[in-house]
Amino acid sequence: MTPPGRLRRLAPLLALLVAVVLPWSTLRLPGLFEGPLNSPGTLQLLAVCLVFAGLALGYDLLFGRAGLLSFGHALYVAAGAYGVDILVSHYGWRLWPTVAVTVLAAAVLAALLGAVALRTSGIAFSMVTLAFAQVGHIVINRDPGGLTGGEEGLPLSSAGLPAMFTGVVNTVNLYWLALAFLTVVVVTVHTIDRAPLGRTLTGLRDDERRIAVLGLSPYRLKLLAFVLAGTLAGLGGATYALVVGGASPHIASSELTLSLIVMAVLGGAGTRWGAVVGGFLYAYLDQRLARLGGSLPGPFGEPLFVLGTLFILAVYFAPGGLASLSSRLEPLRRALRPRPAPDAI
Amino acid sequence: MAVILKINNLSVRLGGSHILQGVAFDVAETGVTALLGRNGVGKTTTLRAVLGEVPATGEVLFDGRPALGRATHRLVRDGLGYVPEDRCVFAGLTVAENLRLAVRVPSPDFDLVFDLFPELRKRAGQRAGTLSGGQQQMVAIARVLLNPNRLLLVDEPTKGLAPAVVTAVAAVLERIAARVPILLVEQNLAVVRRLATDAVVLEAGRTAWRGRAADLLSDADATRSLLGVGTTAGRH
Amino acid sequence: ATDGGSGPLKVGIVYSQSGPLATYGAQYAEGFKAGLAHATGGTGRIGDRAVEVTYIDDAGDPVKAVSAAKDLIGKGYRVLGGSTSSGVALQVAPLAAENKVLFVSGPAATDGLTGLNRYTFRSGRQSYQDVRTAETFLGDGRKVLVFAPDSAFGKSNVDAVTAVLGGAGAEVTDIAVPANATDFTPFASQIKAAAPDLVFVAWAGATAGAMWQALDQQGVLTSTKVVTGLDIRASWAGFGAGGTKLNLLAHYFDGAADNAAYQALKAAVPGGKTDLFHPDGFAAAQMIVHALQSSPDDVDKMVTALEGYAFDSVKGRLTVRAEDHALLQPMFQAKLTGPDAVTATGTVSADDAAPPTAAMKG
Amino acid sequence: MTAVTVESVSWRIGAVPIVDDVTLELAAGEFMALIGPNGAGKTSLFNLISGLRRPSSGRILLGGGDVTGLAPYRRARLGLGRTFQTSAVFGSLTVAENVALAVQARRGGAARAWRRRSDRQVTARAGEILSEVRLSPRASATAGSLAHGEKRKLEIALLLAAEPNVLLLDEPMAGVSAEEVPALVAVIRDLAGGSGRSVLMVEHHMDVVLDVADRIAVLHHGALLACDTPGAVMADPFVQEAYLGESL
Amino acid sequence: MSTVVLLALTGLGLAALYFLIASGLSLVFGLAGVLNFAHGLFLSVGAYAAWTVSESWGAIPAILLGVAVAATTGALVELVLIRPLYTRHTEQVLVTVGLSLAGVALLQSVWGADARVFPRPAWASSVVNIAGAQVPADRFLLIGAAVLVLLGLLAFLRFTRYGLVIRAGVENRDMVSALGIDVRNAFTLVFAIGGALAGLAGILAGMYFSSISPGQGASLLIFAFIVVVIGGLGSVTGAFAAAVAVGLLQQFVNYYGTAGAGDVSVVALLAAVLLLRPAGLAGKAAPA
Ligand SMILES: Nc1ncnc2c1ncn2[C@@H]1O[C@H](COP(=O)(O)OP(=O)(O)OP(=O)(O)O)[C@@H](O)[C@H]1O
Ligand SMILES: Nc1ncnc2c1ncn2[C@@H]1O[C@H](COP(=O)(O)OP(=O)(O)OP(=O)(O)O)[C@@H](O)[C@H]1O
Ligand SMILES: [Mg+2]
Ligand SMILES: [Mg+2]
Repeated sequence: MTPPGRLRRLAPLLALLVAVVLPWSTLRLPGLFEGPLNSPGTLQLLAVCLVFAGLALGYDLLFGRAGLLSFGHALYVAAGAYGVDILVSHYGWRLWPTVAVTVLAAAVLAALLGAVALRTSGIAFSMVTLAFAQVGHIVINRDPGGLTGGEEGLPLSSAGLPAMFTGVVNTVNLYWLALAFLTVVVVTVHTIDRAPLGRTLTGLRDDERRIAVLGLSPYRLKLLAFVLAGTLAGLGGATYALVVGGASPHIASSELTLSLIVMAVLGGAGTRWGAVVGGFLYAYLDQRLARLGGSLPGPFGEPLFVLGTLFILAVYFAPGGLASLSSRLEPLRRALRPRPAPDAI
Repeated sequence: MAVILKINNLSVRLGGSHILQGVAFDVAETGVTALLGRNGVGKTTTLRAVLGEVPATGEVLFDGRPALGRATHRLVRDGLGYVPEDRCVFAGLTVAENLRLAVRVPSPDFDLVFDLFPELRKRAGQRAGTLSGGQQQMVAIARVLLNPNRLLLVDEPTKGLAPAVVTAVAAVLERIAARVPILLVEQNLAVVRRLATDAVVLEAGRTAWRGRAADLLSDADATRSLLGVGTTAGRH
Repeated sequence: ATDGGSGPLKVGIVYSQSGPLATYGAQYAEGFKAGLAHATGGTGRIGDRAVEVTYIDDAGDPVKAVSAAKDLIGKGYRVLGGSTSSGVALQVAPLAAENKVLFVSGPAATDGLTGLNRYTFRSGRQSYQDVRTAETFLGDGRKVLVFAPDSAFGKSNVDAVTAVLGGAGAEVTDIAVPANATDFTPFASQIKAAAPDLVFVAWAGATAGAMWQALDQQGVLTSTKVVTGLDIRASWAGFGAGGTKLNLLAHYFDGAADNAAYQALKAAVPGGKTDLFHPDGFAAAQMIVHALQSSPDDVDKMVTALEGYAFDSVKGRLTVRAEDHALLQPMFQAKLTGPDAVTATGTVSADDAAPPTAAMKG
Repeated sequence: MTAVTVESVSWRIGAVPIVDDVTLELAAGEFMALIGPNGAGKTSLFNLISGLRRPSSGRILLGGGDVTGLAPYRRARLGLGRTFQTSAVFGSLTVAENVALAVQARRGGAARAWRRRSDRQVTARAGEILSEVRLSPRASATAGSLAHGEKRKLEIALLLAAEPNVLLLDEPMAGVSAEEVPALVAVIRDLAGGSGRSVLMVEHHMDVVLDVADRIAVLHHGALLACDTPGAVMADPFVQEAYLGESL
Repeated sequence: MSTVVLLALTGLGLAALYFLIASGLSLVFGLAGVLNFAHGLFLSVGAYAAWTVSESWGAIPAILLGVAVAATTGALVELVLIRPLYTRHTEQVLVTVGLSLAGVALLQSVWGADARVFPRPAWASSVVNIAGAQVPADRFLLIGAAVLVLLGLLAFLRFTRYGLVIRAGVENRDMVSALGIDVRNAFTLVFAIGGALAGLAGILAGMYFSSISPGQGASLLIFAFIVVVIGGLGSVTGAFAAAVAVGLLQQFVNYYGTAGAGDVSVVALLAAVLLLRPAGLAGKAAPA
């Protein structure tokens, strides 16, 4: 392997390393962050961004890889968030067993609902998943048995949490937790990408009939992808509840799913890092624009206006997402490379 | 010899590869010009470039007017008919709707169509997507026959047709060619032999041979080197 | 950071500048600025230290509010205010206790904030006070019907009415309407059929207009006494033709009270028209100034100072109840006299409107 | 020993029979061609055998076992492979990956989530197959951008990779340039020859059919008209008139 | 008895509202293949345009203006945003998602987040007594408008070539051009009609709720989606039938069932229909 190639392989590890040690830095990036990198505010902002990066990549396993346009992904995120929140806040469970049980429950939920929804395909599948998620949203808003707190949401009771996750000084632990979650998702999805399953899922997206006559069950493959994505979403929801300190009905709404789609597309659906970048960037802008909102004139004070417009521009000028920008530069890079290395197949 | 279509230095890039690299030939105002070559040399791309469906550079004169850069539908209204390679029937529309959609003139020639393909009259109400491959090909050809044309671009019209229908289609094209010149892409050399007056052979995105069809087909060496088959290699 | 002593006193206000509650947020912020000027005698200083207020948008989203609060706390802010919506307030309040900072929540009306923890206070009214006010309309009627959405907001209203009026001997029933119902006609005819002595309507949001329309059309407004809360001025026209028939309980409306604080607010508010949530901001500023005056840096002392604090604000005299931090305050009865005019018909004293004392949870 | 048995199979849409009471036996190792006018129901019959459609009545057996109710992928695992009349390849994968996917579908592990994709054995096998169908130069091209004839070859390659023992070929020669036909015929003959594989092939190129088929079945309006040796079928007046027509 | 009559008639009123919203959505979805998330925005644009001038111009001119503005918005969106992406279906849908986010926020920054009172003629506030039920008169206006829209759309699809051109254009735009048809104008026209229908629906919804707010259109959209999908993608008559089913079901279940059951029942209906007939009630049948 050529040196630049090795560098490329090491880049994610390097990025991870930088991310891990970042809380020790007191660097200030004025304009980008309010305080120094290790301030609780910056770490909290970054933690939220990391959670959304993970959620977006998890969703992209479904959307970008297997070609399943689910409109109901929020349901599994909500299952994770409310599961942890309810068990800890109402029943006083300890955190880690709660997370395990909740993620398992999200997986089972995804398996059950996926088994039904995947009997349809195309737009019908999108709508059935939307319908299921909508029921979840309605139920959460109705506050059954006082469990979910209805439209006011349910703050996570800090009494039941390990001390390392409470208090602003411990925001750094939430940051690492979010980073760990993102790492789990990236490793999972990239392992699948590199494995035969990744190729098979792409094949499934291209031509289901052909997959079937090659001897693979499209239904089972789709269900596998659906459950995997649901599990990652459940884990993401659990992380989200910890990072944000509670759950509110918004995370069960179709808007959340839509924003996951936007994140995936913004970054480049189906690409290695697209959804991660898209999710991170979207969450970052969403929060930062709110912060700058008051100082911007007219519609620019509304974060959604800026995000929506940016998204439209991205669809236009970076078709294939931000990830494709780098491949557009590829010819340039190739021209600059002294001697092309022979292509190994 | 009067020329209806003049192609000069036609060049097309798609998806990063240089697919046509200076194709040049003329299509006479009468008869059938066969466009030949191996799989993937760029025959279909040439037709699509003339129609303006793929971005191209170079010079294309249709009926003496520059064609590149003009909207496809305008070229077609000026009498450029197209039978695409993969048929492109509208799967969600019925046969009748497919045909109705193609009508451009007040008195379309439905008689000719149903005379040639009685099958289509029977299946008028069927969704074109459920037609057999051959039936779809009939729809695709029928669509251009409804309107008068100045030139037809026909891409592998006999592909997937039963032998009897191949013969019939060849006969139809022959009848049409008496009125309208045709630029014909065809792999079936027997059909080429029966119809073509002129021939152009492409090789790797360039014009490798042009001349009288009879000259090409009677020159065993040329056919072998250009098309990879002996002159006697008919398919039937 | 404010390491004791001389720097400015930092106050962070996290509230809705954008999003669905932006109008509420704007009123709150205007009120806060007016209140701050009023309480500091126009200097914006306490002693020789300036009060430096940072306003941050949460867009009505708890995620952003929590991020902003953590950022401020991390930067050494010891005093936070804001929270236009209940969902946000409930998520921010635990941070106050965890990090021992003072949190004075804003217009959020949920009863859940009262007694939530030692560090959380409120500068507005709570739902229970609305209901106590509604009670004053009951007279000697017996049958009370609550018309509310089937949601946490609706349920808490039903519970409060059951507790307050039920406790006073009335017979309380309710009609829980799907929160996103679009057609209210059948429910309205249901009320008519039930023929209660008093109907308490707890409804907010975009469909309110359709709801009032239906109640009026089905004759509910003329056949029984209908009580509801008064929202911001812009919504008054939404009561429609039947609006004048309603008995309104009001947290506040322009002209409900007159005193020095009101005059100060009126002078500061653009256009001079005060509205529903201006007093909340005003009171928040007064409370925060009081807390900072008693101790610029020690949060526990601020808490102690606020507990039992009574002061004159826009609505009249307000008292922070020491036990659970409920903000005792007068409430108002009113009538709509035109699409843009409300007249007071009575005042409910702070004691009469007081919610029951809650146990302090943390 | 029969490879495929079609037992009085019919497929109707509404009341219209598309495949009409067809009974057919494909012996092990046999090469049978299926001809008939356009719209006769040949592709439909393939869809029934491969399980993409369920027959309205009748049974389908594979190697003696009833597969009538089985999903397509189950039949494929029993050794049934097919190509499609309009090429169905994985458009966003490269040519090499298309074949590798098919190899893995056959050998197991296509749904494996942890190993690396580029298993050496799989890659090697895919390379072999590509050179067999003369697609090696296009190995790293995206399948979606292939020219028509190239896609046809990739179809065959996918089939080869699946190592089926029963092959259904739907017009494999359509659109393949004259030059390539003999080579492809050779590939197909190799597929069948010796190994005891059975082939059922729809093809309108009669020279190819006559070249490779042991028997020819003739379908017309959904019904089986004849199933006999090439000589006998070609001599059939109906085939002569309605199918072959006059020669060019 | 009077309750059932009241529920049935108001249920039909609701159905009419759903159909009015769904009709434009269904047209654009069925013909142009674009699941238009910005439809709710068109709704709000029409309503706000009408609201702005309703005081000074009077009802009818205001309605006309609202419809015209919404139609123009639809056409502009097609020209500027949808057309350049014509080979990329997913992106087209995504652009409408972005537009709905940005557009609602824009309306909010211009007119504020709060609901505005939408004026309505006095007669629309009156009630009609039918079999003891006091049915609000505006329900009949809605039902009438829905029937007119249905007939108008059927006529448009039956008596013009546009339906054909666009359906074909969605499958393969190049091929339609290759038949000598300028398919682009047809798409613009369909978006304009979709926008006009949305504008009309937005105005009538404003009267129905007697108020408008920036997010109102978007919040109504989800039921419109459900109606379109239950009805069968792009079938206008299917959408009509589905709207009636959804409207009545919701109204009856809301009243007789436990609270919240109305929405759940609609969602259950959607799931059931799709699982039994993935293509919706009207199946694969061509529009009209
Ligand atoms: N959109 C595209 N992107 C990249 N390459 C393309 C594209 N379309 C065609 N090609 C390539 O261009 C070459 C010429 O294609 P074209 O379809 O014109 O060939 P052809 O001569 O018609 O072949 P055939 O006889 O198989 O139909 C092929 O190698 C094909 O892979
Ligand atoms: N879903 C359907 N609805 C109605 N008719 C159909 C449907 N599917 C197939 N048909 C009809 O069934 C007949 C058989 O089609 P099939 O594709 O099997 O023909 P084929 O023999 O393969 O023809 P070709 O040689 O042209 O490919 C055709 O007449 C076709 O129109
Ligand atoms: Mg070609
Ligand atoms: Mg066929």
